[in-house]
Amino acid sequence: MESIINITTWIVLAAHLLMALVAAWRVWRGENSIARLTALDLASTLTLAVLILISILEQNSIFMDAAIALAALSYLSTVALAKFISDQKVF
Amino acid sequence: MIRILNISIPLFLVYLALSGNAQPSNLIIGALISVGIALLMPKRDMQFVPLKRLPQFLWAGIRYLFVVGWDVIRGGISTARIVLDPKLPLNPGIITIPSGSKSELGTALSAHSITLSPGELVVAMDDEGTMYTHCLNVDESEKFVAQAQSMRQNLLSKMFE
Amino acid sequence: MNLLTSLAIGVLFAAGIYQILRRNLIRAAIGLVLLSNAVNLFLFNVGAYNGTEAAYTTALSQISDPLPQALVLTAIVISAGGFAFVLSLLYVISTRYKTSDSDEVKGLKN
Amino acid sequence: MTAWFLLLPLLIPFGGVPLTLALRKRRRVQSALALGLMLTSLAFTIGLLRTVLTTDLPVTVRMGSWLPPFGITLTADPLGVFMVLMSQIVLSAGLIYSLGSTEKVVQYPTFYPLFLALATGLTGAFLTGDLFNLFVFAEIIVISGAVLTAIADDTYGVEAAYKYFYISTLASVLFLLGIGSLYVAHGTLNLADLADRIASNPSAPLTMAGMAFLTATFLIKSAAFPFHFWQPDFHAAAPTPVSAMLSSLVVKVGVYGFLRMTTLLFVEGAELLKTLLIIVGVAGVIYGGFGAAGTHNVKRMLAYSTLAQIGFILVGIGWGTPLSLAAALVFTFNHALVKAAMLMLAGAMASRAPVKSAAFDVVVGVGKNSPAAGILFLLGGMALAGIPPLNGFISKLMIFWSGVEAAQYVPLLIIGIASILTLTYVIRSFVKIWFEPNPKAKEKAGDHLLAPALLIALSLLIGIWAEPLVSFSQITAAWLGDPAFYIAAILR
Amino acid sequence: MSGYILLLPFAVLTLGIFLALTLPKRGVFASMPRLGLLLSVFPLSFFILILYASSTIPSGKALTFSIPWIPSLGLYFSLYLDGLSTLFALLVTGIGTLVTIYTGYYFDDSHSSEPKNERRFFAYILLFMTAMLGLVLAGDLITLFLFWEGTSISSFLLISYKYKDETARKGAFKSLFITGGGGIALLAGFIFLINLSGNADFKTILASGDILRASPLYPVFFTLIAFGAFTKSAQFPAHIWLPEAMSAPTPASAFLHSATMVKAGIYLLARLNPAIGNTDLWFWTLSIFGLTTMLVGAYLGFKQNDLKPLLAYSTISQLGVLVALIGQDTEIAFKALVIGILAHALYKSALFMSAGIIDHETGTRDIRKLGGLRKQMPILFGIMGVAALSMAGLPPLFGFLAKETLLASASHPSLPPIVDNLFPLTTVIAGALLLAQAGLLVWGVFLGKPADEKHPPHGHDPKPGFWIAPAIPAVLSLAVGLLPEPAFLANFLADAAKAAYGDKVKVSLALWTGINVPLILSVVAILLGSLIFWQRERIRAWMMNFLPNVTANALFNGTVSGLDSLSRTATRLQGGQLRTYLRVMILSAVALVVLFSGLPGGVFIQNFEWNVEGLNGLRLFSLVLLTAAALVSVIAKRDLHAVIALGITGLGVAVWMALEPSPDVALVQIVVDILATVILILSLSLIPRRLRDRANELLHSRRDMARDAMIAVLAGAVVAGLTFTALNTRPRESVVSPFYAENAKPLTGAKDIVGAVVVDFRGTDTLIEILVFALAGLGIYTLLHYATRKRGERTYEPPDKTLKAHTPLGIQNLPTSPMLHTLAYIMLPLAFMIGIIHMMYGHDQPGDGFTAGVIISLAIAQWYMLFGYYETRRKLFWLNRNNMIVAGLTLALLNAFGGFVFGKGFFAPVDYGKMLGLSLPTGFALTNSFIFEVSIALTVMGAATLILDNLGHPREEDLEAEADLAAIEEAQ
Amino acid sequence: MGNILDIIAVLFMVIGTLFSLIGVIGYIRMPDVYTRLHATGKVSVFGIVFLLIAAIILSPLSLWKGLVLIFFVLLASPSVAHSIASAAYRIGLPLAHPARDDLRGKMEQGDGRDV
Ligand code: NA
Ligand code: NA
Repeated sequence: MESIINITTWIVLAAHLLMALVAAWRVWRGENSIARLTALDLASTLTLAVLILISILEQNSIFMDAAIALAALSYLSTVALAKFISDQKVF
Repeated sequence: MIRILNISIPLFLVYLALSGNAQPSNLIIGALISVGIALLMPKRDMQFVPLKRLPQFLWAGIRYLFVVGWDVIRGGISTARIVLDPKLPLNPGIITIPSGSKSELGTALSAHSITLSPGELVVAMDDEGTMYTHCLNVDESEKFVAQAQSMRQNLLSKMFE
Repeated sequence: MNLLTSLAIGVLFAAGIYQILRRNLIRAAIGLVLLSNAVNLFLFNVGAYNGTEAAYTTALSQISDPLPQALVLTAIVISAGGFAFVLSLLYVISTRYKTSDSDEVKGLKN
Repeated sequence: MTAWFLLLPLLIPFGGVPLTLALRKRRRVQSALALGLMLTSLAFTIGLLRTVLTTDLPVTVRMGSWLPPFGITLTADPLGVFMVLMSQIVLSAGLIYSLGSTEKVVQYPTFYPLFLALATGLTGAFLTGDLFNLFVFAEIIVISGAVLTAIADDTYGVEAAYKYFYISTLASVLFLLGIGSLYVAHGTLNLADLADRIASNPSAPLTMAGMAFLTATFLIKSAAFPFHFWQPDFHAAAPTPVSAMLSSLVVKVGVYGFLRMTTLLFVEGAELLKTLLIIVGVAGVIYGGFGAAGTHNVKRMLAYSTLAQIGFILVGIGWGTPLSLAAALVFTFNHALVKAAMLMLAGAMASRAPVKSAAFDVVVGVGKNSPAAGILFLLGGMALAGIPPLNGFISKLMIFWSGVEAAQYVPLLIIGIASILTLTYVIRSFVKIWFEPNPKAKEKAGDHLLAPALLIALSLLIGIWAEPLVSFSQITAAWLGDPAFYIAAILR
Repeated sequence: MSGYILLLPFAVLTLGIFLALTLPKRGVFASMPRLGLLLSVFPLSFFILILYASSTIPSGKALTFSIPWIPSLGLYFSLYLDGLSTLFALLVTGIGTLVTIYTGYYFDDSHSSEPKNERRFFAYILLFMTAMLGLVLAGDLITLFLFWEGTSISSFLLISYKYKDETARKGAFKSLFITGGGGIALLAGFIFLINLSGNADFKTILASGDILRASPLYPVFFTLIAFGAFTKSAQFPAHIWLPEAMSAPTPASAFLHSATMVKAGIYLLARLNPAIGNTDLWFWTLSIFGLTTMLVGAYLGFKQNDLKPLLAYSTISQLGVLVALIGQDTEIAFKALVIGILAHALYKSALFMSAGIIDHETGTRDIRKLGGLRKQMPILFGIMGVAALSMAGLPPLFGFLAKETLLASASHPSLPPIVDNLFPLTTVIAGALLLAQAGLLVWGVFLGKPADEKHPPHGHDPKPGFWIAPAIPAVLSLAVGLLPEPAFLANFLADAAKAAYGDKVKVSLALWTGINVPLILSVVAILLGSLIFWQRERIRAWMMNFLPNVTANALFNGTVSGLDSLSRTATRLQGGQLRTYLRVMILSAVALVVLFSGLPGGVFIQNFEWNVEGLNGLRLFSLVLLTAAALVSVIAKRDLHAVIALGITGLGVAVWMALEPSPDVALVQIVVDILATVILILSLSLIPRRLRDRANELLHSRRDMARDAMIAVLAGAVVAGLTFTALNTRPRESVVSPFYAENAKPLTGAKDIVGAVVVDFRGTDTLIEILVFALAGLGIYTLLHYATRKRGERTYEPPDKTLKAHTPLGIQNLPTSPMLHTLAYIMLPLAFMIGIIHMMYGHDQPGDGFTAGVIISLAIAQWYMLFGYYETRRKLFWLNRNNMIVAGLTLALLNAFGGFVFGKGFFAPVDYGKMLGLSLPTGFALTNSFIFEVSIALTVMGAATLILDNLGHPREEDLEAEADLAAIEEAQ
Repeated sequence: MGNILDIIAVLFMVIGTLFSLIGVIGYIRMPDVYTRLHATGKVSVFGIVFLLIAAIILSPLSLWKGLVLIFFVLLASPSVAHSIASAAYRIGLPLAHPARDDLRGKMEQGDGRDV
């Protein structure tokens, strides 16, 4: 069972990283700023997933702390970017 | 007082969750911290739930969670079907959904749950609580949201009014 | 893998160098971030040994070398402060020199 | 108790940062406090000097009581004390100048905190016994220097700070690459420990790479040719009290680095480095001399002159004999005093000019109404050019002497010829400011001359009574000659 | 006799300088002549003192004085009085006395309507006198050099005295450039001497002649010393500074540039002759330069119309003679030397001072305008006549004697071939020219007619005090010749000559020594000179028109302008473009690394392996992710897209770090990446798009980009190689890390080793690091809210405090979407809570005060975004950023002191919780590490908020800045 | 019991990943910004939440942190989608083949030009 969990986690992790790669690719090849911004959001969500998966692999909740910080903050840069795109001003 | 309790009690729970420890000393420290943070929040501008309505708020809140949960699952499956369909059967558009709540908090919560459930996405709101919602399938959403929204409205009014 | 790690850090560093040589001040600022990322990763990877577990006293196997991590932490903070300061300089330059082109910022010469 | 002599010169300016920031609304109190703190700190530095000289041992403080090489040690060996004493004297003068300055920048509530931060950085960089800690202190210097320059009254301050910051970032990157290389090669960051380990395993991979990166770093820090580009801009555009510190002290961090590299870290393999220092130094002497003679602004002139003078110092380090090291140290010390004073005088003249600028076109004839400044400038110029009885003569004498002794005739010849340039530009600028007529020059209240007067008086005093400085520098050079003592004093 | 007496002159001359500058300008010493008389007491008393002191020294011995100066270098301040120094010292003080008196009258302003203040001049003259006296009394090379430079400087001051005159400024610069250059050479030469002989003092040096002459370095130091002496003594071609030095007021010219300073080089060569003389190099160099100078000076002097340059060139000529004499190795040469020195000093000072009087009285020094003054100025005619005759070398004057001995030396049988003919020949020619010049002087001023007869010069003899000064040396010139063999003088000169020659020299002062070769040559010279004087008009006209001017000045100007153009080239490298600087530096750094360590990563090929498994495989993904994102940020056309890509790069780095595995660093990386993204977006909104686009890639030429790409690849290759080497050679064990791993828990109570390193083992780093971060915040604040205040850069926008947010993200009249509003309200307390958890449990889990501070600041930034700046400031009443920094830094320091008070030492760990017996939850300890985390968080919060506030609102007024300024203004 | 929980955890991981995959595929396939936001919303709401539940099951120590994280994700993700959509509409990005658009004319709109 251990190994099944392990293997699954590895595969899932690799899949998430691959998806993150796709997101990075879409940042490059997005048709407009909003699309690229969406890709950024996607990428940071996938990063969150990666951190969670590492925490599973390492059997250590410490990676969750990094994940919490990311979750609590990543939306901030997205909102700031969205605001910048729509208003050319942030604050 | 309402302000401090409203803010510090959820915060206290978060503290306990994050510190993962129920020793008495930790409870005291957590309480102190929660109250401290609550004191830093602005006195006005925020909307709070009066104490005497708390039981009603909690009951309605739990029911609300189930409603939203169902919405999320329903929307998730239907969106997955759309995405995986080779023909990509979209019928998108922006429809108007009234939040039915007069409070800002109520409107926000309403918009949040709609957006949370896949298939609908609130693009904008006006000060009367109207939510302009983008849907993947206008017809389905309109039909479905009409009934869901009335249930939500009902619960929201129980929570915040 | 060592080769690929080195290449990745090299690429990151090269990207940073290339960016700080751009005429657009913002791009040059982005270069600073890339450079500091590259250097932090370098420091990170030259830990005296290769660890398999996070550096906690509860660890059961070989921990990752904690010292470079601590150094990287400090380096990150310092470069973040500096980066913010550079951005404020960019703003003043753009208002004083009416440009965002590094090559036009040459009031001081000879 | 001796520990406090080491800690306080560092902690007092550090503590001064929040303290003066807290007093930002009461400018008079704030400025007086800043000066008071700096002078107190200087007093402790003198106590530190006494301690080191009387006990003949470095003072070492283990921060947090952690044993080296695990924790960070602060070490006041003769070299460290030498550099700190120099810094704190000049920094005190800088604060005195600030008190009497007419520049707007000294009115800003954050000026004194930033200045004290600079003092902290300088003091710490010379006292730390840890390579990475040195990096961190150097970063304080970078950021406080850059900020103080960016906020200058001079419109170009921002540009100067911008360029400086980029180039310094490059230096920081190189520094970190060097630190990483040495750590991976030897597994430690404590200078003494590192020196010990490098000596016992000099061929460990990446040792030479580490040396190369550190060399490049310190070449940038000391603004040696061809890593000097930031320096003339930066030193010319900064507010006067600050530029006086930058050109006299900040570049000395690089000098200090090279002293540590050649005499402690890489004693065995330093031949290549020393040769490089001689070449770079000679190039700097020539280029700096020509630059100073060819530029259009007094402050810039003095900045280029620093480039040349650092060249002399690097050559002295490159020769590496006890006498040449002592010469380099004496040169370092004297240059700090004189260059600070000269920049202050240039700034004081600029403050009296119709437009606040140190450009020659502007300051022509401005000195007419301040003959005292003229005398000070002439004395300072003589010191720069190495004319007795000013302290600069002692520097030049010792450098030449050590060159003759080391039989390094070719570099000696070149720097000898190039040093004529010093006389040229100093005299020309003096003649321009004090002798050339300028109908437009109006009398205008300017910066107070007390600080440069004190520095020049000290230069004169050192020129006449040179023994203390020279013997101290010889003690230091002798100390540097035996790294085993340093290593033993720190590690055991 | 104690050597201390030699110190007396310096002390008292200093007093003189002091008096000159400070005596009241009213009352007794208001008149310059009276001041001059008073001040002349100082040199006069030393004239007498030295005369007395020298009389007490037995012949061939020296009176010495020495105190340690820099003992650690073996250097002393020492003085030395022997025959040679006595001769020069007497000249300095004797003529000095006369010049001081003369100066008073020269600057007499009793007739002038506006009072002048020429006291500075007295000070300079006395300063020079001190220096010159020191030079000739110096007992070692370094002391001599000190004073040598002193004479250069005081000479500079005197030449530039009339600084409003451009020629004075140029002349002063030229003299200092040349003599200063000579000084550097001299110093180097001296150091060689000291190094070879082991000591600087003359006793040792003079005794080490054999070692010195035998040294292979002899040509080097000889050249250096000769160069120094020649520049000072105006030897061809360095003579060019002397005529231009005539811009100095006449008293200075008389004193420095004829009688004393120019003889410093002569003194030096004479002094060192026993030690380094008597070699072929010495002989040839001194002879060639001396004789050339003699001819050139005499020749050029004859061309002059202005009295002072004419006298200056004759001085040059005479100096050439003296140099040539020192080159000889004969007794008679040194006899000629001492007599020549004295004779020249006497007549030349008399002539100069007289010329000054003529200038003073008639207003011109041009011999074409002068003429026929013998009746108006009979006394001066007498003085100048006698002095000119002495210069012409006519009997019975002292000058005749000097020329006789010179000719005797020139025709000495021991001279080698060529020189034995050349020396007498040049001496005769130069003598003839000098005679003609003397004639020119006397004739031109007193006897002949002015060129413009309608405007004859007016003048009359001045007050006695004025003419007495030139009269004394003139009379002496006559007296020495006429008096029968003054024995004391002869002995005195013999002592001087002996010191220079190194052996006994017999000096007789008899005018008539019978008919011999010198006498015949002398007659030839007189005849030739008379002939030249008779044909003077024709010859001078011919010289002016046909013979080219000697081009030493062109050489000097060429040198100076060459230096200037090199200087301009040098500064042109500093072109102002940062990118160029960076390119040069990056390439230099790369070159350095390659030079020092070879190409890093030479082990590339043999260690080539695809060890892609386990965590490594994931790292592969993450590194592909981050390199891809980094490349996207490079090639993206829009800044915004580059910023987005940069954000992903940062996340990629965080993932890599998490995989390492090091959650602590990953966490900070995430936090900082987001902070960086946010502030980058703020900057994007600050810098107009128009400007950014203009500067963007479109402006780069392909070549530019290719070049930069190459530099980047090069630098990247070095770093890649470095990393590769590091990874393949790392030792697999660390010196320090095991200690941290073992002791983190027992000694600091931390489970998180990295955290323990950061706040405990290497807490000092962190303490400094937060200062850096605070400085960044303060810097931005100061820059944007003070430094840019009054330049119109801040288009001041009065705050509209009713508006909830400046830029809405809502619709219609809703400022912000209620959904985001609510989110902000929820997130801020949560951010606080997360931050506090990081501080409290940072020792056991990732997170520390820094992340806490940044997280809270970012949550505040969200409020700015969604509620607007002023609204947020109103809501968050406690948000005083500067005070947070103050509190944070102060707390950090106090906390470090706590380690000293309660723990094992400064910054040492203390567990306050345990001390107080508190029972705290597991995982949390009330230690000084915790307090440190709190202080870090406070500082970082303050700084990060400053950064965000100011980058977000550079144009609007800042509430704190306004309050601070108001308080300051109120206080003033 | 442990085994059943483990199986559930593995299942959740796989399901979560599949949902994420659907989200990414959707992101690529969808025609405009608004519809894409629906797709990416899946990754956070399903992908992350399922993974977190798996994590909680597999390492019980992370229970509370996992819950906090779920709370955060569910709180933030709709807000992000909302703000992106709002921004897109504000700059005037068009809807692809809209059946209707009730918001047209209600909001100050840009010309759809990208920044
Ligand atoms: Na939704
Ligand atoms: Na931690």
